[in-house]
Amino acid sequence: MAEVKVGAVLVVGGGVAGIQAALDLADSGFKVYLLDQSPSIGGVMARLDKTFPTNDCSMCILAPKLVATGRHPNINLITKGELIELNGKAGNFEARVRKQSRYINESKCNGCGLCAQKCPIEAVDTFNENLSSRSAIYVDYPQAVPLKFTIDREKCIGCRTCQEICKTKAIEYDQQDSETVLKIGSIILAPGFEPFDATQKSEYGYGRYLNVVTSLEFERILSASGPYGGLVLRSSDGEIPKKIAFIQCVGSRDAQIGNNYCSAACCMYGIKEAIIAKEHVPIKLSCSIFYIDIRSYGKEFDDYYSRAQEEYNIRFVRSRPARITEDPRTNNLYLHYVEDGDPRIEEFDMVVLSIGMQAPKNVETLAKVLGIQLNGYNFCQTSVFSPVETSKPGIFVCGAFAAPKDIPESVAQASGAAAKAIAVIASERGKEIVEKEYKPERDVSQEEPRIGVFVCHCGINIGGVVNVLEVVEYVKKLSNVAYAEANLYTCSQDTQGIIRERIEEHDLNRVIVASCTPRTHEPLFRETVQEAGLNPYLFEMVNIRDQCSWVHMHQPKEATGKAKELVRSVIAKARLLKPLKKPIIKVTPIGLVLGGGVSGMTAALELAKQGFEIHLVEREKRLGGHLRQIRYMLEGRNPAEYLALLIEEVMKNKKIRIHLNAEVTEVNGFVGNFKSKISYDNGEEKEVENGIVIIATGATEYKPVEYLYGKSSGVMTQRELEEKLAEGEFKAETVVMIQCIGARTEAQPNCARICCGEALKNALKIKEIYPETEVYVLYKDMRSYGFKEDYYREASAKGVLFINYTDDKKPKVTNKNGKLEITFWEPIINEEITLEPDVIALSVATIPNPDNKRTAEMVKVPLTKDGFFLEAHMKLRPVDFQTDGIFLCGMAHSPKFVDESLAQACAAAARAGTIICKKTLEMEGAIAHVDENFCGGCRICENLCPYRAIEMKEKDGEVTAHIIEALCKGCGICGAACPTKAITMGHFTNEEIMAQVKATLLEEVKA
Amino acid sequence: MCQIATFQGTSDGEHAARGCRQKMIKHDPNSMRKRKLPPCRAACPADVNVQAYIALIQQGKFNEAVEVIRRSMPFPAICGRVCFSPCQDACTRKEIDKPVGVRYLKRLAADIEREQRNKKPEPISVSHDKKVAIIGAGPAGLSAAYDLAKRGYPVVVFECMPEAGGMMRYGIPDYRLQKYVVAKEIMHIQDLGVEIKTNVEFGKDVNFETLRSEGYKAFFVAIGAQISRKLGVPGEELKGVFYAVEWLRDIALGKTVDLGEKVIVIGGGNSAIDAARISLKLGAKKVIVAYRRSRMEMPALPQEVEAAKKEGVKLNFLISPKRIIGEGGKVKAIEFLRMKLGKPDASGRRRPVPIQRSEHLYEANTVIPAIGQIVKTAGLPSLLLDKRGLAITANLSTLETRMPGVFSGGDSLTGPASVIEAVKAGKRAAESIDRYFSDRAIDRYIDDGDVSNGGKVEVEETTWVKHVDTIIKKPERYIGSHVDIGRWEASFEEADELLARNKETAISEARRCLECGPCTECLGNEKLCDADKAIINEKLCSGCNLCAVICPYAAVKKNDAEIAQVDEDLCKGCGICSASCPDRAITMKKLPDAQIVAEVETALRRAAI
Amino acid sequence: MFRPRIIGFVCNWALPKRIEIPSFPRMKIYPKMQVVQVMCVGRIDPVIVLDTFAKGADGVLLVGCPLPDCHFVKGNIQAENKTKILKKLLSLTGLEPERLQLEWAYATEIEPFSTIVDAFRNHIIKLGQSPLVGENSDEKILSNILAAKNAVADFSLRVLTGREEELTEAMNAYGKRIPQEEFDDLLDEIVNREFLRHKIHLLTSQKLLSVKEIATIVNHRPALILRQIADMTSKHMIALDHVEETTPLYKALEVK
Amino acid sequence: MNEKGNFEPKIVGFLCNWCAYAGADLAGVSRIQYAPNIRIIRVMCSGRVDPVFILEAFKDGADAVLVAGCHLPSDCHYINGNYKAQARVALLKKVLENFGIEPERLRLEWVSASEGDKFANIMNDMVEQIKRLGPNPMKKDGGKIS
Repeated sequence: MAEVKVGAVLVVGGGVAGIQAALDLADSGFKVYLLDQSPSIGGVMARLDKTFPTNDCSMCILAPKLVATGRHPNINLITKGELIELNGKAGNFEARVRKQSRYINESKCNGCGLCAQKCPIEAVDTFNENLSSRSAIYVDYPQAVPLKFTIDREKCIGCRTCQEICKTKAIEYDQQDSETVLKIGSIILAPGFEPFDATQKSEYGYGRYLNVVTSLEFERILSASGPYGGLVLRSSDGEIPKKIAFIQCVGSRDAQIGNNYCSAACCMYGIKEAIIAKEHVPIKLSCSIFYIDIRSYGKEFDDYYSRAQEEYNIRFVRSRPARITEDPRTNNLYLHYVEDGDPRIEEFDMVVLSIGMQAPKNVETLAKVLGIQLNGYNFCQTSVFSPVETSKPGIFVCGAFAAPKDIPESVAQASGAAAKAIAVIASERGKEIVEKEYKPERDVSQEEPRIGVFVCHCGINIGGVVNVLEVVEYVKKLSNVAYAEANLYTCSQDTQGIIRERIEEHDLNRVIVASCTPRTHEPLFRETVQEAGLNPYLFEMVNIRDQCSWVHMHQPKEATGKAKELVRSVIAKARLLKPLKKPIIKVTPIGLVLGGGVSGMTAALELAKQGFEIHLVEREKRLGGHLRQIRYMLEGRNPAEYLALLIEEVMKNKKIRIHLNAEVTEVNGFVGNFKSKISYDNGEEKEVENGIVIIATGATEYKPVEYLYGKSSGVMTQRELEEKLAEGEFKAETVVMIQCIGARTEAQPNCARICCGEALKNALKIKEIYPETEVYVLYKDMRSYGFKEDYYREASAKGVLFINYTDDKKPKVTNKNGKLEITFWEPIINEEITLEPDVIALSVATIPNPDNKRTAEMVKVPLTKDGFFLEAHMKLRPVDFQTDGIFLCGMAHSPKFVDESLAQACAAAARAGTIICKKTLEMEGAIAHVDENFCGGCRICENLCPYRAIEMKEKDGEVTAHIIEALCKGCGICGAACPTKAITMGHFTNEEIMAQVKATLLEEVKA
Repeated sequence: MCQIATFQGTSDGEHAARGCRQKMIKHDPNSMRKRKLPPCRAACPADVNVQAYIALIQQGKFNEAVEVIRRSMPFPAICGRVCFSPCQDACTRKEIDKPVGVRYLKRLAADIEREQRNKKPEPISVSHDKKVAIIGAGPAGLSAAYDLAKRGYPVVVFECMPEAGGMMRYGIPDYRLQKYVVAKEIMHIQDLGVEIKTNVEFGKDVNFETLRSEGYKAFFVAIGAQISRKLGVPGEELKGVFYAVEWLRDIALGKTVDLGEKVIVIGGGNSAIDAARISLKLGAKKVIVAYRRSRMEMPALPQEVEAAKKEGVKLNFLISPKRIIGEGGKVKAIEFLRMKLGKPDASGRRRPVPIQRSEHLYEANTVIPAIGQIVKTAGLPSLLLDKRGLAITANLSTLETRMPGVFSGGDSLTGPASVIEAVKAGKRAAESIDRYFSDRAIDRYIDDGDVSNGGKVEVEETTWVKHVDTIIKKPERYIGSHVDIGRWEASFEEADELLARNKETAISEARRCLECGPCTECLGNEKLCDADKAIINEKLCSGCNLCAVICPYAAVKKNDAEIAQVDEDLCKGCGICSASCPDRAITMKKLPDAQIVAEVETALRRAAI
Repeated sequence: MFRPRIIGFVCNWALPKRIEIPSFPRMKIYPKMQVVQVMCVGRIDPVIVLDTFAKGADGVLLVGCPLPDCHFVKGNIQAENKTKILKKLLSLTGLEPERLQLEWAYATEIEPFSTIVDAFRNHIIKLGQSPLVGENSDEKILSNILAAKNAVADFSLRVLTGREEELTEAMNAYGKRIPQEEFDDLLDEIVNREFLRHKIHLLTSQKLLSVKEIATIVNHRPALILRQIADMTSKHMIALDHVEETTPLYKALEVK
Repeated sequence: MNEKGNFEPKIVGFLCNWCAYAGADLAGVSRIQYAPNIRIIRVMCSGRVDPVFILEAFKDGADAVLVAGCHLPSDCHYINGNYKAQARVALLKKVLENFGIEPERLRLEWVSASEGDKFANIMNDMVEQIKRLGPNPMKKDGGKIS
């Protein structure tokens, strides 16, 4: 009997994880309710200044996602909402949600902010970490989504001023809290984390000493939109500090306060804050980071770490400071710490506490309402083989609530959770959603160009350097400019409304936004003009931020002049813009997964569960990959058992076609329409059609040459040790493990992430089986992040000795008469020690699959310097590639633990699902077009086209070129080469570019 | 007070008056027809320009104040005493604390004027040849005569009693309305040229035929309702039953009556209270007023009822006499039935319904029924009367009867009412007669829009003080002890005492007037009124609406663009909005901040000398 | 003898000067107080009062009609609330708040009026000359008065004063009455805040200043000043001009 | 005026959307300061740059033209557009010489999306170089086109 299921999902928590999950779900044809306690979505990420390791402006990369979420027709935002009751079961839940009144009619508020300007009452600005004030009617930040103001009922005195001033009559003082019951099929929990309350660590004086700030406060201090305009200032006296100390692990790795786990992201954000701080002050700033271990275990993180040391001269001190005292006269701070065994007191102008993550507030209530289990730290209980599943079917988890983690992991996990949530209700796809409908397109062909120009202040990002108003005034004088205005943030949701209004008001038929880069923001504005009935190609963008204000910060006059000329040139282009149609292509709803390891299998299985046919291609004769060789899990589960179940499930699934002993040798075509060739070891070949490609080709293990590996039987890799342990062949009185073999070296500068975990696993196993065996672990930094810290502590407790070594004092292994001898420096007792271990276990790095290069070239995607696949964006698109339709998961991305691979595999499946769930895809409209009248049939273009998108057709005896629209990528190479100029490039026509060149160089001559 | 006067620093500021009104007419010609009046004036049946005379009293101009009243009617002193003052009930100030004591102010002004007057008014020259006869010298007849005389008609009033004044002379007791006051006011009418012939009884001494033969071309029958209504219960014929109207008239004529110890007055109107209070004054030991409804429905003036109670009159409600029991032909007791209140009747009051078997006795020596009056129709031509011959019939708005040239109004047409309503009838009769003579359509004058003579026009009540429910009620602590506003609700005797108090009190009281109506229309020249006005700088205004909250006159409202706009007709130039505007977007036209600052500078220089 | 310069802002309805009742003696108050007659005592903008002090008045007396009898209903209540703010501000500036007084009088009763004027005059004589008069006038107080003047010219205080009566006597937008004490506490906080901000604004409009320098001048903790500057920056009252060594210097922006 | 010291060259840059433009963006995001002389025109691929665009730029008074695309051999988003650009620019340099324009005034560079600093360096370098060369000889009146 068919169960009744609902094709809708409730996502609890509107941080970056929740947003990602919501977008994936909605793009896959499911209705999403995105619930957040705060008045706007964005979570902690919205409050960050920059993000590691790319130092991207956090808001800049988040804002497009916020906007996409806010305007997605299938995402229903429920802000200031709380889940209070849940009934039903997986596939069919009923969730009762209470929405707190914001005393503002959301449908009327346009976010203009007049009310806040006039509100006489102020409250501390929690968004700015209490460092400044905001009005009693407020919005957290200018790009907030939804950009709807909220009344702080605690503070508001009800003076009616806002109500009177509000032009849209949006203030509703009598608005009540409301309750609704949502019918949903599955739930994703992404409530994030609660920053550690630093006052608990009273020895650091937070709350007493003004110049001790938390890392989150420091983010706001660094932020250009923060309280001090991005200048680093001491709270005590407004002076720029010359010397800042960062104390890591505040509220993490601290058994005393009950947070034994590692918060996983603090090392990196600490380094980032130190780097950015140095960039944000006009003086030479000295930054010292006090740490226990630097845990820069992520993809290319160690690169960042070493840049911090080498390029930025950030000082790293391995020490956990005991306390801080203050000089009451200067408010300077004395850090009391021990370095190299010596107690020291060092004076600093400012101290930043890198606070850890804790389980979100009131999480017990939520857990009770949902009926899910929490772990010992009140984070969500998950297991290593089901990393995004809670203890209750149909309820999934992602982000920091599952375990402390950084943004890319949260995003990947979010997509993963989305895949799982979809699997529950795959049959209901498309049943609860609405398709976005645009106004019928206005025919502007008979109209004179009427150009509207919107110049963005971008807060102070542009306006701080470029005289925006001057640009506006200048632009107004140019011909065909019917309208021009300046906006604080042109990308904000309310400005989209303004742009649409202006189009109507002034009959605009071309729109130009002068703001940031079209690479991130063009889609947003195009959609906006489309909503106003204009063809999206009647929009153009000028980048006066990246090309003016940010790169000519100290030349405001020149920057302004340049901005004017840039806008002028684009106006010249805009006059000639023509509406273009986007070709529609059909999508083959079949997936191709490269790699039959645990990631590939999981990705295949998740897509199959969604109802798609999958080709799973594995080079080996058996499925399983890397996990086959793993005998134990750190968390104690049996990997073989799990693997067997997984393989069975994959084999049984009728949607999955398994190709063993096979490789994909060719991938042609494009998103939705790939034609791939599978070549079997036996020489057979097979062509398949597929809509997406998932690369899950894994990684490989470094073959060590160090420390007598291969020359002495006592030297082995951790995996070999594991094998021995599992087979009962292990026998040793002393074991020394050496970390970072083949990683964090000059050749492979980055951390291999999982080796510390493996060492702990084996050390614990040895202690379990042979408690008498002495185990030494020689490490650079123990990177047992997250809850793995528990095992580190356990190992220490069980007598495993952890000894730190540095590159300049590497251990020395010798073979003395068949007996291994190892000598290393013990930094605590400050002496060299020599041991004669029976076994030396090398924790060898996981390194890129050597085939990556070939694969990358085959599917046209890039690799990192190290040789792993390079995703579209390190922070927010961890499983996508710049090339549409190709996805990435597992160790092909970077080394990772099984649970992380599983989450990522699900993520890749979710992302891929957003494409193949659609029958058709809309392609780029800016493509080539051949005017047959001019085409001489010379075939130059046909040969030049990299995509074989040009075919020659004979008609009435004449051969002319034709563009295959779906294949054309719009590069324009053909157009540039066409001798008869028969080819025009949509949106980049010769006339358009020529006009642009001319206007770039010459002032407009008015008739 | 006229605002312009205030700032010109002239003492004759009141002459700048009528501006608003003029402007209004200019602005909107229809405003002639649609009069915008303050609530007090709109409430006054005689259309007395209350706000104007209050404004004059504010300046101590009592004589001029009375002159304003006399524009509308001839009885300022009388109405200052006995009017039920609907103007005061309508006063906007009551929404804030208590109404301005309008009646007291009128009385005070009239009394001062009377005392200060040292010469008679000039008679009005007769400009018409058509003579008018007025039958009955009560308030209706005299008002008609007064108005007609002012219009230049020769008027003669015929009165059957020895003295003119009607109920004012013979109905209302002396302690409420002194005879000399009535006499003086009638004298004023006579001084204007109205002839009053007393001791002439219509239907007996004269009739329409004789009068017509004497040259009278029009007639106004305003003989009042001079006969008390009978109780209609057994025992009414007994000795000791006195009917109120006749009894009061007798007392006014100086007759003495033996009342005995116990008096029961039946009825709830002013006559009943008058009778009860007079009974006490005449020596009765126990006086009961028996009224068949409850206190709520009592038509008598509340302050009179209070005074009566204070003097010892007992009030028994919800009882109605069933029969009067006599002993030896003399009243001994009354049997009452207890009543309960049923559904409201035509008058809007709840109808009393007898409770079965609730009979009970009250001992009494005297019974004074005061349950209403009827018209004495004997001697009137039947054409004037209704089918049963019991009442006069006439068109209620034009007062025309079925006899051409004969009009009727006042109590004789509508039954017993108040002085001010009688005045209204008189004014209307004068208007109709004037039209009758000048061949203007009498029946259509309502639409003609002539506002000068009290003709009924469409009246739109406006007050510039904001709609009451939006007004923030003045908190108790602000209703202070400085002025005992309660005293204006005093009885007539208390008012007498107060009369002795200084005029300043009156001036203070007058200043409580909010001037909530359009213009005072005082005695000033009709040059444009030019009060200070608030001006909004629209660029600065954020639309916070504080000005509208603060403005006592609702002169500021936000427009469609959510920007404050001043209605200059409403703005009185107080400037509170300007001092409070959070955006500093309001300045004053005449006295902007800069002007004040300049004055301060001058003052500081002056002080330094 | 010290002859105080007293400015009286007197409500037209409370000023007994033009009463034409023969028995009234003509007023004799002119030598004692310079009267500026206004339609209502509620007409007096707090800015004018502070300006009057800045121009050297020794005392300012506001006279209006007693509370129940305002010709304009509640102009006197407005004046009462404005005076409260002004007194709070004066106490911050260093000028004695008693130099400002609000009194009620009846136009018809000359004696109380004279008594009020006399009493106020005597009090001012006791206080002595305003520190803002003469050659050695107190620059600091003067600059404080100017800051206070700007504070009362700003939106927040004005809207609160204007709405006080409504909020504390009737009800606020949520149908609640704000207890007077609570409101006064709030006012105190906002008066302090606005005064300090406008003081900082005034100082930095004259000269570029650092947080520490401002703190020394206004005698507050630098941390508080920094906080104000952060908030003022977001309100576009002030901006960073440049950094000298480690010291950011701020300049006031013109308030539009 | 025409003195080389005060001369601020005008440079027109044709940047491919995927690499060079992104590199310029990165220079921006990284706040790498460089000389403000370039005016960037975005094209989808360096291979799109028609020689006539470059000639038009010089005709209109550009002192130099930069064409920047993805690194050789295989960074090109469009597989091999960069090769085509390379071939064209080489040819065009010869043509320019015929017009009397120094071939140094036309420059082809490969800038990846991660090379913000490289982009900035190229800019500074070019400005230096063109300053030495002086204004576009096609320009009359030392900078103004008649």
